[in-house]
Amino acid sequence: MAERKKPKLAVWKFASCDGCQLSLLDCEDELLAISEQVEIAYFLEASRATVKGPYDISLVEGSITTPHDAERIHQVRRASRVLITIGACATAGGIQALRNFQDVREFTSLVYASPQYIETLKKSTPIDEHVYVDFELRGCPINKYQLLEVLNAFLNGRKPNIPNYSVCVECKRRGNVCVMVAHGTPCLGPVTQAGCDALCPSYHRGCFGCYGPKENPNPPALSERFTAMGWSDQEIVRAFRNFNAYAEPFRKESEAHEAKS
Amino acid sequence: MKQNHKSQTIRVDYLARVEGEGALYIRIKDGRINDLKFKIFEPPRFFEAFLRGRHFTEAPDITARICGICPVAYQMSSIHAMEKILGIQIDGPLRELRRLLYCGEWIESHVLHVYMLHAPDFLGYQDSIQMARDYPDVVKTGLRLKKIGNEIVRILGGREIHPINVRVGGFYKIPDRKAFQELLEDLKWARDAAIGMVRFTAGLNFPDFENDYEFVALSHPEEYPFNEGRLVSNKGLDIAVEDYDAHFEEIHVEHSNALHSVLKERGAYFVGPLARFNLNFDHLSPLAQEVAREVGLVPEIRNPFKSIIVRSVETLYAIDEAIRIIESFDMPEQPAVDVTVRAGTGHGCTEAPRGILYHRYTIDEAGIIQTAKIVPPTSQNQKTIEDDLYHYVSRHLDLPKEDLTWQCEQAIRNYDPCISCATHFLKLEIERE
Amino acid sequence: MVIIEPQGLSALFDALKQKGYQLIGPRVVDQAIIYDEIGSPEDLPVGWTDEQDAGVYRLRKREDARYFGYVVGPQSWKKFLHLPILKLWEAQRDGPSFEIIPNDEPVPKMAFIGVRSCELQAIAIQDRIFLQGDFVDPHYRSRRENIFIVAVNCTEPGGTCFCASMDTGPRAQSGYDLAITELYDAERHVFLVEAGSPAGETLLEQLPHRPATEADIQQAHQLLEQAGKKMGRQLETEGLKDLLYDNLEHPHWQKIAERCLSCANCTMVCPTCFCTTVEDVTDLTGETAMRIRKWDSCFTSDFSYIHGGSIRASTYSRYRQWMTHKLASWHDQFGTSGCVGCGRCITWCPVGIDITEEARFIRENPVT
Amino acid sequence: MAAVPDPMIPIPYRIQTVQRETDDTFTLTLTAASSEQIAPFQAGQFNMLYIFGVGEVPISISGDPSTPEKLVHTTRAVGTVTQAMQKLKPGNVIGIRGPFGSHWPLEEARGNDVVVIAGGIGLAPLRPVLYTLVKYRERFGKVVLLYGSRTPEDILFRRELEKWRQRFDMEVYITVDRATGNWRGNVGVVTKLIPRAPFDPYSCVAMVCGPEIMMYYSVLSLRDQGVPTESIYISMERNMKCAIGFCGHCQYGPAFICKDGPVFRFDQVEHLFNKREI
Ligand SMILES: Cc1cc2nc3c(=O)[nH]c(=O)nc-3n(C[C@H](O)[C@H](O)[C@H](O)COP(=O)(O)OP(=O)(O)OC[C@H]3O[C@@H](n4cnc5c(N)ncnc54)[C@H](O)[C@@H]3O)c2cc1C
Ligand code: SF4
Ligand code: SF4
Ligand code: SF4
Repeated sequence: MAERKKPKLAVWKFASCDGCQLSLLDCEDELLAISEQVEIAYFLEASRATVKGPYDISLVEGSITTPHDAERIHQVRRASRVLITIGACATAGGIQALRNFQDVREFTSLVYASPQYIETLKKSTPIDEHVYVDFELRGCPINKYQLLEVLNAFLNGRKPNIPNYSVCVECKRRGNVCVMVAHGTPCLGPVTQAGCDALCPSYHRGCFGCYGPKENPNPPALSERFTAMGWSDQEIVRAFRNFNAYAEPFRKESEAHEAKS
Repeated sequence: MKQNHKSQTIRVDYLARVEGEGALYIRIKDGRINDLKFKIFEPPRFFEAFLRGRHFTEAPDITARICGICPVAYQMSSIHAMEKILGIQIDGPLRELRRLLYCGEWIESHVLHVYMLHAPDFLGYQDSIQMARDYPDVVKTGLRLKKIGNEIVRILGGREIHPINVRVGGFYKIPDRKAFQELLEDLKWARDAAIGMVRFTAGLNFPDFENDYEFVALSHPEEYPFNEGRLVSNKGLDIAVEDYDAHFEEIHVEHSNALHSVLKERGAYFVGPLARFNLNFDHLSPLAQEVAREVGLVPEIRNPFKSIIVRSVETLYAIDEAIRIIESFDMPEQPAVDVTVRAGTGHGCTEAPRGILYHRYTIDEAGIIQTAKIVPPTSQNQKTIEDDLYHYVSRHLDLPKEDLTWQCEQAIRNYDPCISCATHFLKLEIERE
Repeated sequence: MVIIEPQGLSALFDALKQKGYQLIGPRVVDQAIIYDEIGSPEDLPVGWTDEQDAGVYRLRKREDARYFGYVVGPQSWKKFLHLPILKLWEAQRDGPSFEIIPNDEPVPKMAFIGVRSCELQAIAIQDRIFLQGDFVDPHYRSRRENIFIVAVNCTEPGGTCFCASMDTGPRAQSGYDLAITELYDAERHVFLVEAGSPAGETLLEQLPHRPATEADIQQAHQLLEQAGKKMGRQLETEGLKDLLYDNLEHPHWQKIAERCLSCANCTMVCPTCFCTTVEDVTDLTGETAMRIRKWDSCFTSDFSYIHGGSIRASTYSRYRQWMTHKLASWHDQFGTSGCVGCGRCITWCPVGIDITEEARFIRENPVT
Repeated sequence: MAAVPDPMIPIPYRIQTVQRETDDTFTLTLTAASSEQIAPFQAGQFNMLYIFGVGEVPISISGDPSTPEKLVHTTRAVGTVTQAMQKLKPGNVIGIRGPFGSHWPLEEARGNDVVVIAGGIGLAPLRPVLYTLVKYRERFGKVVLLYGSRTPEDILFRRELEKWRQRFDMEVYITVDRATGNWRGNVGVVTKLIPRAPFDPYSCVAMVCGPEIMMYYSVLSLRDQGVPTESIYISMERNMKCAIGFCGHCQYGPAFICKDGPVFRFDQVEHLFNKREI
């Protein structure tokens, strides 16, 4: 086979905690190998050197929360051949999308002494509300092995093995005892997309939805069970209002219970 | 130089190799600094606002998301604050495990900073990957050390970033003793590697730059501080964490629009490794003390550039401490103590890798958070960083712009500022003449 | 048939270990009785039991000190024979070609302690799938050929059990090396043991034992008789296959879909469900490739994906596929039901959907 | 323990030629790259084709069953694996497992008229039938090929179709959904050709392959003409991971498409055919 040309990789940050891009630096065993396969052309968390675009692969972390960022994401899109969003902020608006359920001005004055200086949008929105996204990698934070898998798949021209089924599938493959059935601990696993290898149930706690809704989820049926297990509507609202609060199925579910409570 | 006679503007729009995004704006006129702003433009994320109305047990998971670099610190500060409210004191093996988790985060964060963010500055590389071409072994050692730190967090916390296993009262599950034991061998390698790390960083070239800072850190009678202690300084501060708000405030300073945390009536202060080291040297492990002395590092260090050596010493300490904890570790009987809700206000302050991280919460009798306040280390250092830059830049105005820019970046990186942490900085307005 | 004392179990375990078997049996982990590696009879869940109902499992202390006084655990023996994740093979690029390196990692010799009758039948069903068709799965075979089975007869069926309906229990009929009935009353605590294979026979000889009396055999017989009548659930199987085939468009499937999470738990825990997917994995350089087989489920969307979209996009169609497969089409495919009545899918469904209830509903309200 | 052959391990085959058929469809001719070979195949059977590091997909054999040492596959590039396959060049090696599945009823067709109805890429699995019909032409009654394609540019195997069309003992009708360029032939769905086709509905065998909806309407139309359901055969498609009945993906009611299909006599699957999401 012909020598593959080194693709150029860029990493962009919008409103986020940096955790997802840090996943790349957390690939201790693979980092140097990655840098042999791709040219890390723009990655401010790691390097002052920047190479001009266009970029073959752009990883975008963070959500859009300011007018300036709403502009900037279009520049990033234009400069990128493949744009992959990483993490709950970029794919669903992130924890900061909790503002979407409230009056953002009130939030601003709660936190800042001089709210007039704060330039912010009413909503924290995922990247795909602004530009076309080629692939979404979920998680809060993303799983570094899934990130490697996605990079790998793009480098090798195959489909990434990123399943969209429930956390339960991984939970069972891993041989966990179901915390919901055996311990009575409410768990979002059945409506949440796999990817973490059922981390929370493995540590005896209920899944709290880092990877967002699975395909074809059924939150109302799960909530009904939570209610039967003794959870209040407020508790259900909070359960669905975490890092993927603004993802449609979770948003609808929390709003339905908010209306009831 | 010619440049000195006209006005010049240096703007670094995106600061590289810091976590998060910040920018620097300097205006020079007639050879003097006319204006200097260290600007943070992480979009506001409103954590303190949306913590209101959440259950107290959720604070650790939510506040972790402030920063992907030091989530453990956020989790622990919030947990300590909540435990204060509930009147819980965690002792014995659970307390030890919390220290162990902290060791993991320090190792991982310090090593990341030293090898991947800061060392390239001293050696003149754009990044560690470039540096790896000439110093492959150094970078590989760094990666392996970092991995060991991450491994501790992963075993105990479930994953490296935003761990899921800590809770108010303890942990969800105590991992098998076997998992820790398996780490011991790696940790012993790491201890030697960290000694090398101290020697390596001590051998770098440091600018001759010192200041008379007020160093603030936690201080504990028996141990090097992670989770607990009183807030002390080299200039006489000695208060309980509960009194934080009485002594610290966030003010609006003239040349900048950022909120700077300052000591009331005293001004800027300095938190982080240098402060901890200067104030707690005696509680470092004997080995860490010995190696620090060997490279001529004894309190009081006032050159912020030397923080890279201090981070290495702290890494060595954290490894030593992790070994001690694992070797003397008893399985706790329960992963967590029982908690009963009661209303109240609580304060938590722990030593994030970058310095003290302060949380305060008020919760009602149902455990719902009424108010929250979070002051991360980066905002506490913000004024000091600006002051440093002011002094440092003044001395190097004759440097070509490109070099000066790099020097400034390096000076900022002394503080390993974590800008995602800056939960409440104002966006700066740029003044133009 | 012979009687052994509780100490005899230690002798049994030792003898098996001596023969190089790794012991797999019940033990209490994470508030459930799971099948896991064990060392000695002390590891068994002595004095523990489980309470099971739709969507609920609770570990409880027993009044007595029985070794096998529980029913079936969260997962079956499937996980040891038909691995949840298995590397099929690996390939190394060689210019325009590649070389395949088969996965022939050595498999352990395993002794399964405490296999229930329904589980024996489930193993027999998977044997048909993986060993008795046109093709043989060598991975399953090499594991299957290396197991020794110590069955335990069920004297206290659980809340979601219905093996009596499926004719798969409670007494172990075949497929074991040794079968144990635990006899426990105020006077004594012994095990009635029966060999089911020459290997079992030989092993039994080595254990301290005495011949069983007619009374012993009677006692066991009675216990099992009673057990058959105490099933937590029932499923009427008469004409079930045609009933389901005739009701593929029953409105009730939609009703189930409103409750079903399409989470796939039922398929993962089912001892007969065998579906898998294969993932292609490469290293960063693209020089090494692997094919990994993983348990899959008809409840996922990718399961029925063909270019353009999933065939079974709705939960309606996925649940229908699962249940008709278990109770109807399995007969056409493998000449047996796909359900052995172990009740796991009922217990471990997070929302407690009950296959026996759903079948009953359709039987009582057919549309045809 | 005698080692059993692992049915999941493919046999290496080397690409001899790559023939572009249309914009997105190509034909690979392969020969064994080692001493190992797959068994001879029958018309309608398929293989699993493995592309190194990318994946494995089921593809029908589109070559001549009488020269099985030359494996021919015609594939439309629609997704990950098939697109990667399209990029391969002569000399590249791919993995082959097979042949799998049921085949077209060429035995039953002896002495009868044969109607071959294909839509789009569905012509590929039927090409082995056409080769056989032509080769043993005297064994069959009338032979009719009805072929529908999206546009004239999407027509597969043009040269062969032309050759067959010129034969006096074969009827070939082609239609397109959408005429482009200077197309002067039929426009419309392939089922519209059925009533016009010259064959004896009472003694014929119909073999239909194409999208499910096209097969469905073809069956209706054939039956309208009087063709008994038992004389109609279709070829089905479902997701497939193993092709040996282990993975469960290709179930279609009680059938496994990989072993009971892909070719079915229509009455075997009729009860499922118009059910939603089976
Ligand atoms: C028995 C049989 C014979 C076939 N013969 C041919 C043929 O001769 N020529 C041809 O072009 N195509 C044929 N197909 C369809 C071909 O298998 C799919 O187009 C191919 O699998 C798409 O794979 P992909 O990775 O490129 O597409 P993607 O859309 O990326 O699909 C992802 C995966 O889904 C599965 N999948 C997707 N579509 C299908 C499908 N239609 N059938 C089965 N699995 C699918 C595969 O596992 C595939 O790898 C046949 C299918 C079957 C079942
Ligand atoms: S613990 Fe949660 S994720 Fe695991 S099987 Fe149960 S419900 Fe699903
Ligand atoms: S279908 Fe349910 S009851 Fe039947 S064998 Fe499977 S898990 Fe057990
Ligand atoms: S029946 Fe229950 S276990 Fe099965 S997929 Fe539906 S909700 Fe999950």
